[in-house]
Amino acid sequence: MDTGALLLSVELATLTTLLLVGLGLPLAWWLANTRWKGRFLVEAVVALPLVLPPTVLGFYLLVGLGPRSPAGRAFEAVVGHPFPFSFAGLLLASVLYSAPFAVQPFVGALAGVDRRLLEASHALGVSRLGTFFRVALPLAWPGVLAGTVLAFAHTLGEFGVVLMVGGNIPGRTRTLSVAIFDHVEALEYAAAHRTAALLLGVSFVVLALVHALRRGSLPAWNGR
Amino acid sequence: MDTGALLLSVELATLTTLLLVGLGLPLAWWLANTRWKGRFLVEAVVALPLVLPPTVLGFYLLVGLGPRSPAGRAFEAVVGHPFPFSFAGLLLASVLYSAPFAVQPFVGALAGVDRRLLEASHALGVSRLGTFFRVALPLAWPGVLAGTVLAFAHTLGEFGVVLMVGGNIPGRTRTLSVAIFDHVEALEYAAAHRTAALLLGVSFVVLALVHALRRGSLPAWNGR
Amino acid sequence: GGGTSLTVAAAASLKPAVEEWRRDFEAAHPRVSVSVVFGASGTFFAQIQAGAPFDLFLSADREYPDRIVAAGLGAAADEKVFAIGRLVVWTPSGSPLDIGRDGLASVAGPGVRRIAIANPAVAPFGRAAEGALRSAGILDAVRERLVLGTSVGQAAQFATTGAADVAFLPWSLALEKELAGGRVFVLPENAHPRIELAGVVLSAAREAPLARAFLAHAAGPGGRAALTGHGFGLP
Amino acid sequence: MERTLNFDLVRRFPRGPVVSARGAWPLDGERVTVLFGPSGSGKTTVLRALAGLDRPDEGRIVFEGETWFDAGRGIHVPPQRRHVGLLFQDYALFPHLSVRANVGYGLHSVPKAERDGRIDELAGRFGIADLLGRKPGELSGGQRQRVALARAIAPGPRLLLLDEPLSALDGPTRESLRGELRELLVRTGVPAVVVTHDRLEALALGDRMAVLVGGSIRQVGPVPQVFTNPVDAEVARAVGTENVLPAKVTRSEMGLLVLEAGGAEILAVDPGSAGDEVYACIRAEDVVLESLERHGSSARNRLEGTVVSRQEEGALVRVRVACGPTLVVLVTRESADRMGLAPGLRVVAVVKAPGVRVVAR
Amino acid sequence: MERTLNFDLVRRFPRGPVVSARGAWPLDGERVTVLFGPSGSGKTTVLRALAGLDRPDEGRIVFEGETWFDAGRGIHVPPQRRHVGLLFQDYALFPHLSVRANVGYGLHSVPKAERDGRIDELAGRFGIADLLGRKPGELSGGQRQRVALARAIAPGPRLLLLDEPLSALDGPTRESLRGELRELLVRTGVPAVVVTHDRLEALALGDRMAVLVGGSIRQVGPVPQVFTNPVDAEVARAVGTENVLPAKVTRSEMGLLVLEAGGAEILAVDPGSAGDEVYACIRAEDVVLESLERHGSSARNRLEGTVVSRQEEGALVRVRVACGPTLVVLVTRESADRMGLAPGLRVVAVVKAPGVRVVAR
Ligand SMILES: Nc1ncnc2c1ncn2[C@@H]1O[C@H](COP(=O)(O)OP(=O)(O)OP(=O)(O)O)[C@@H](O)[C@H]1O
Ligand SMILES: Nc1ncnc2c1ncn2[C@@H]1O[C@H](COP(=O)(O)OP(=O)(O)OP(=O)(O)O)[C@@H](O)[C@H]1O
Ligand SMILES: [Mg+2]
Ligand SMILES: [Mg+2]
Repeated sequence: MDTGALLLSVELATLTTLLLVGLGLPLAWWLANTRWKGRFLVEAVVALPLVLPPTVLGFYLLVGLGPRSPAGRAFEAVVGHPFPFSFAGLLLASVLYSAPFAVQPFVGALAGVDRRLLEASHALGVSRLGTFFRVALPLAWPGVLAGTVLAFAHTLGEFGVVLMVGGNIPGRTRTLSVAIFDHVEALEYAAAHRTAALLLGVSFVVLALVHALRRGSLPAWNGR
Repeated sequence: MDTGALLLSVELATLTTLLLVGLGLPLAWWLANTRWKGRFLVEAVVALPLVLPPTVLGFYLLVGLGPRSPAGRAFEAVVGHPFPFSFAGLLLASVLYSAPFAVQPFVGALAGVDRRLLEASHALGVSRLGTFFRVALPLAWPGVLAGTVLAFAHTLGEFGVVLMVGGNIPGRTRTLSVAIFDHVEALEYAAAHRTAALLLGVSFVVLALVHALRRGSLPAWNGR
Repeated sequence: GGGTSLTVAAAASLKPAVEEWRRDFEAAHPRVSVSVVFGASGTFFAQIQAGAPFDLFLSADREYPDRIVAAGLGAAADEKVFAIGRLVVWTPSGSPLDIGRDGLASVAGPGVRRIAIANPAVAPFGRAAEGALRSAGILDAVRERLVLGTSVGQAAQFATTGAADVAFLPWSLALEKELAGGRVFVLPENAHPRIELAGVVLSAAREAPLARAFLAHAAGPGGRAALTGHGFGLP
Repeated sequence: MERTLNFDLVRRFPRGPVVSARGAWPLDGERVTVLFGPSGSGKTTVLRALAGLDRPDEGRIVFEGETWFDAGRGIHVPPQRRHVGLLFQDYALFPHLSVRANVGYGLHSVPKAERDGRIDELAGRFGIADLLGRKPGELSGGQRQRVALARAIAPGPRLLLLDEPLSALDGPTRESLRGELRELLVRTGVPAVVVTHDRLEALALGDRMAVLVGGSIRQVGPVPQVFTNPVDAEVARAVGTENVLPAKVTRSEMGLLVLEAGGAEILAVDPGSAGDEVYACIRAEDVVLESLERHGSSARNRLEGTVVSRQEEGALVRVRVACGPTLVVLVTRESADRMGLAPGLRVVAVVKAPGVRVVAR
Repeated sequence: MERTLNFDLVRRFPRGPVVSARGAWPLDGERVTVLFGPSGSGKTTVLRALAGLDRPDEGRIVFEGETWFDAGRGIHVPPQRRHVGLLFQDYALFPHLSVRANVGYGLHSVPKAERDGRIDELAGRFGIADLLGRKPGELSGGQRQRVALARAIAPGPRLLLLDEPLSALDGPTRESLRGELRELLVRTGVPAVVVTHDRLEALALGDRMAVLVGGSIRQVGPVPQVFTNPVDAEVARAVGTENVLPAKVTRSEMGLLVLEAGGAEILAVDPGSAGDEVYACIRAEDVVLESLERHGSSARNRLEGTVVSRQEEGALVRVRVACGPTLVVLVTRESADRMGLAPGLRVVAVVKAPGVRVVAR
């Protein structure tokens, strides 16, 4: 079976999700709080990658970050190898493409946190960062979880960008979704069914666990 | 230019989004409120289509709803024509595939609405439905908007499912994203750039408008 | 409007030739409009099984049409090989590689980091490319450097963006404007497994006679001229 | 029609106490019931159950012959169909709606002109006419409370449930609203249950008072009577009886009980069947202080003692006198000044026998 | 070190009024300032500005020599670095945290053992020890208020800002917490600004009282003095002066002013420079009622009239007497009963000249 591909998929999805949580939460926090007039532009730009077909986005990433572009040369200088066909490149592309799935629900959830509670935290001497982690994040939890789940699941299933940027190299950039796609295209339906069932099974367990977890952590005031 | 494809894309994305809002909001409302133990299973199932690569999902839809399957015959009996390669089929597939992008943020946002306000509304004699529209929805607005934007943008950009289920038939199932994909595949880069620019431009305007709209409707208690 | 329409599903690599056939065919049949859907043969196969409204399927190899026939979705009599695929090695301008001078084995040289081919599992030209590398005795040496496009189009995109240093492409594609800056080395027909492009009229076709006519046109003199003009061999 | 509110309910909080309250209140003459009780005694829980927002674990609620809740028969009329007006203790105003929309929220089926008229009338009454265009986030605490009150009253409910309706208001506003509220309750004739912690409010608003202690209703009766005649020591404390002294019955004399409390002897009216170990409940206002010189002797219910502390309370002065037990006494400022009350001064505390309420321990 | 709180701030609400308050309060002897004022007068606004949660549009705040805010110089010390303890009027408890975690929230840098000790001590003091494991949603209103109070005090702030700290509590709990709070304020020596609507609370807790009316501080002084000597009619009403009578100065006699109010003549101490049109402010408790028989004549400040209404207020009875102006009078229940006060009875209202406070109209 495609255990290598499965592992790669899970690794890519996990890292992408971690990066998106790490970068997306601060961005979302800023978007939810800023009074800057231009924030809607930023929100629109974050959502924009979505409207391009994934392979096309991948194509533009290859153009923009390929070895012929200045950005691509910078990438190579920093990371040590060229952008295309590398795991790091794949990760970058996945992060870009899945960003809206994480950031939009984050903003929605964080914007819903009662400001008075943040003020109460500040008045109690807790820094903005501490307040974010101790008050905003726990209260925005359902929405943050929604964004995280979307980002993870979407990265698992994504194959357009991955195919384009990753080059479908077995063991390195061939994820499970690409493998299933290949099976279907090659008319190897039995193998496709097996792999899809594996992916669905694993994902179902992960998703069910995540959602079951959330049930327990609903704030009590919502249970009264 | 691909105005036919653009119109088709916009039509598909709009209808998909409307359907998702219409069906997803009640589902999300139920998920956010039910005390049923098994709700996490439902949430997992809603998110599941995401983890399959779109073309593979499309493939399974073709298999499951094709003219040889009972479900497919039922579809044909109801809609009047077979599921595959029709706009109605495309719509169904898009709704299924984009469902998690709408439903997850909806649930996150609706779960964050203070229960006491719903109780206050019930005590004032307003039905559950009225309460949903007059209290829950306005208060969950940022998250609901996030889900709607995601569903719309994602349907615009989607091409895997569309290609598989729709069959890329000009004027009927060839959306703009498929058209761009075709241009790139055929190395017609100039045409691809033009079409992508058109799609990005239109989407940017739509997204910016939507986000600008939201700014105005933030509840006042969040502005104190 | 008012006339009949013929829907053809064609492998993406056939695009330039098919577009020419369409023009000629429409000119010869004024009341007929031909709409062509380009895509991957594997996708078409799945769609045809699901009842896709295609009249004619032009594949990039023989295998898929054979399967169509085997599955009873087309008659054996309606299947026809109309072209032979020609594989080329494409290098961008400024590349130090000169395959004409140094032979195919030079692809395994140290200056080549990435070699783009179509995925052999799904694309006939990918299988041919793999075969060519194998007969040159360098497949194992370069396996680590292969990047697989889902289609020949994607392999070409890898090349045009500079992501790959060498690409194995159908000759037809290498003639495209976007690849014009590079150097094309056409491999001899015997350097790789033979690629037979076949078409089949589908039994579900609504316009079966027209589809047969179109396939006949493709295999006929006018069609053959277009094929050779766009880098295909003839059966 | 039978105008009564009958309820008998048990609510068990998984991580909290059990509230089990019962009442059978006629609503014809005595329309306004004041619910009085210490913090956490279950007042809000009872109101929520009456409103239908909370489903008790056991019991029944019957209002004017309609069964609103019956655990045994599985009946639970939803809040929408009970037509009660509930003022939430924490207001629960809709943050996204203007004050006008908040007040008019329950009037959805009323034509706009009539709705606006009703809103404007209530807004005038409750002093929020200038605020109708604002959102709740732009109001002060007391303003929010008044909006919540108007919102609860606007739809003309069949039963008003007011959870501390005036607690956030300053004295003058509170007094004027108390008047408005009383007037409104009388005029509309709508029965009401009003939670308050304020004796004046209970006296001013209530026809009947129910005292909740530790989750159950301990006493129901006319308001002044409950204040003066609590049935047990806990109710006595709950209604603010300043002196609740553990005492022993030493003997009975001419229909009066002779108690011994902290070394002093106190005469009290015999309530019958209180046992030997009792509490003597004495309101601070029922104790009179006299100067030592005036009467040298220490006769009955005349307890000699020393002033321990003196605390100004506006019109009154709160004095603690150590005279065996330590008694809290309220005297007017005038008499306190006249007597020169100050810590250390020797005085006589006179306790009138009818002012001593004896309850079982 | 200069222990003072100086502020002078203007806050303009876009869709509301302007609050412009100033104060310069030494914090050494008189540590506890009570902020008193009608609903909507700006009390919360001032506290929020002091806490740093709200940025005034103009002005300065200087606490113990530290500039916390200066609009001119663009200084705004964030709330985190002011170390104030703010009790929010609506509590703002963290719904996702247990009571223990709420109270300990500001003690993040304190070692766990010490933190738990501090929490347990405060919980004991405020009667919430049994609730430490619950979430705020599982508490009653009064319990929430006590948790919020403990949370504000726990970190040992440099300045306490308490917005109606005891408003949701029943009488006995309130009284005991008042004692705890006073004791705590005295022991820790931390200065405090306490908003209250309750005269007893102001008297019990405050060293100094500031009265806010219509967005500005009108009077500052020792608590009893502000209650008895308001500087203007609005302050008089705000502090609950029952009788604020428009009057005319008719003449001056031996250092006393002779006023004419509603047809009656009232003698008052001359405050100097009040003009001719004035208000006579008389607290209901400063009026004494006498029976008509005792003194037939109607001498000065002895206004004969008719009882209009009688309202029980616990230890006291509130009587309205129409005697030219209609006077509100508070008498003890005892004397009311002795005199048989009831509507229609003719009585004499005696107003002592020092009890009449004359302020400009
Ligand atoms: N959801 C809950 N879970 C556990 N205990 C609860 C819950 N709700 C209320 N309680 C407890 O039940 C008791 C009664 O609460 P209730 O709110 O009825 O009190 P109350 O009389 O309204 O008090 P207050 O005057 O302080 O508002 C309190 O001890 C409270 O802590
Ligand atoms: N965000 C706001 N926008 C507009 N007006 C406001 C806003 N916040 C407060 N106000 C107004 O400012 C005035 C002062 O409000 P503040 O909350 O300080 O009153 P307060 O003295 O605390 O009253 P209360 O005793 O009722 O709590 C009020 O009239 C209020 O309506
Ligand atoms: Mg309560
Ligand atoms: Mg306030």
